[in-house]
Amino acid sequence: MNELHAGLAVFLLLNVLVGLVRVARGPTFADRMLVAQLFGTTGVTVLLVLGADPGRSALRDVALVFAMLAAIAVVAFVQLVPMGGQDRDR
Amino acid sequence: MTPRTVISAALLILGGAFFLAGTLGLLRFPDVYSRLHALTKADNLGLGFVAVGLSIEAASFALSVKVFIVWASVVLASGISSQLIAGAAFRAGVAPAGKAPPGEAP
Amino acid sequence: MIPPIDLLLATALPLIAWRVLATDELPTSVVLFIAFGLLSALAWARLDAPDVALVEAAVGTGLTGALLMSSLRSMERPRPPSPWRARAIALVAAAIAVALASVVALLPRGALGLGPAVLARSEESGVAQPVTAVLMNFRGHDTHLEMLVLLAASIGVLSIQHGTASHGVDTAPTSSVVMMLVELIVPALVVLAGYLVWRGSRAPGGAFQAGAILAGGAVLLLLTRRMAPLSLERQMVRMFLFAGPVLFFLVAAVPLGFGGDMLEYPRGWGGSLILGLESALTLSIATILTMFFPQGAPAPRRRG
Amino acid sequence: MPPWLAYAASGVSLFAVGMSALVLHGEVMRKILAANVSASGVFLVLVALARRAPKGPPDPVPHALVLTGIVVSVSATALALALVRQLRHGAQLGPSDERRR
Repeated sequence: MNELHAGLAVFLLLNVLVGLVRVARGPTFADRMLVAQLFGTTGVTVLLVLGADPGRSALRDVALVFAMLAAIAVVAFVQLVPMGGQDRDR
Repeated sequence: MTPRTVISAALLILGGAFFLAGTLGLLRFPDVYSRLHALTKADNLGLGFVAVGLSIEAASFALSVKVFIVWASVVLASGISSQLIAGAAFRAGVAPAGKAPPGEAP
Repeated sequence: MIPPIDLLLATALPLIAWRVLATDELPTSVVLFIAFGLLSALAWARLDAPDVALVEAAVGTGLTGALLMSSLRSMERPRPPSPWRARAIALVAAAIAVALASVVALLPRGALGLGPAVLARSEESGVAQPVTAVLMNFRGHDTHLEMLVLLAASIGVLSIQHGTASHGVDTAPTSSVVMMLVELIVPALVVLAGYLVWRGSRAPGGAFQAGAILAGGAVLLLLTRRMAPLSLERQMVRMFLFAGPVLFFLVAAVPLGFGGDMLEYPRGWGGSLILGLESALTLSIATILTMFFPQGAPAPRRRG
Repeated sequence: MPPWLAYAASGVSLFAVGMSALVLHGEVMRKILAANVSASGVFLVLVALARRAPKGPPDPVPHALVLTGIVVSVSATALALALVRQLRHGAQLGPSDERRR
């Protein structure tokens, strides 16, 4: 694995982990879904970077699956989770 | 170091910088709407730069097409889902920073 | 020397899992659990298990998240455990973890496992991809029984939901933005699933991955009421549901009549038989996984 | 310490975290999440053990086991969630539930 790729992957992963602070802080459920969104995009990028390694090209297909399915959780959230106020008063 | 590796390395680093900007926005901005704005824009650009960087590095047409499809689906999905999240937050009465909640008198 | 990315992933996974389970609010747990799925997919990627990463990506990001959110309304009030009990349990768990970890650490290093055996006979299996060869040929009977487990679970979910059909999903009215997304993404998912089945004989991919992806598309259609709820009364649903298990059974049983062994593929036919079987299994797995999702109010019964 | 051992240790910790939460918490939803976390731990140990050879391809048999295991564990989760919904439907929980409507 080339050093720039390794460094970039670690850096992106750290971004994701720091983003988890927002899940803890909220304050609304929408904020938390936003972090799931961040995870999706960053995860796809990490997979593309890892997939640039010789012999690991299958990871690009994993990235493709992630990219296409990332929206399902958000659509499920919008369609199913009642946000009505319960987060506001916290 | 060929010019190609220099360009691709520069693009990868630039992409990383955009992700950093997005994460900072997620942590520091005052309300869900501005956080949404910062995060989706910066991250989609970050992914774009990384994708172009990797394609230049590999210099393979088939690979570039696949990477492009990945990028296009992310941009599409995250653009639409950020709109959905913002809409859901607004309807639920989450107030933009410094403003009264939607639907209430200021 | 462990590469930093492996160290980071291996440390982050248990920490996130702990936050998933210790957070007070369940919606937060669910979001963290989706994030946990993503990090495990990265772990599979680092451990050179792209087949597993594909399934995790399809199941973890799409189905599990949607399933959990569909049940969020069923939340109970949190009942915080008493602190002394928590401490006692944590102590026991730590002891078990140490014992298990020492067993794992004592296992022979550098063991090759069954890898060489699978590679040596991959010629005979009819497919070049070792994981597909194991699933569809060498351990085909396991896969067959797993299909039956899935089938049993989906029938279980259906019969439980039968009484509460009206309390399935009540979705919000669908906005035009969601419709646009669904119209663009569902056809792409179908193509992606086909690509993964076709590729499964030479590269990571196959029925489980493709089935999970198709089910993700179907869940999108259910959420936006673009598809009538799946019910056993529809012939198409029954056909899709049983196509895989029945074909698997035939492929397993027919060689017995010709003096062969169960699940013995005729020489030279392995590749094509596996591709056909995988296609049928994909449809069955997709249907089963879609049935796990609460189907909403039953559609008015149509006859003929 | 080789990388696979780090992941195996991580898997063991996941298993322990999941198991203790399963025993500790009373809420059914949380128990379901805990069982899923434990299962992930088991999967991680299996896939890590498949990677023990220092070079060359990993052992495909545990991969096949885990791959189907993930799908089977989703089906168990789905069955459990269906039971939770049915439980709630039967019990028609109290005021906390009314508030969400």
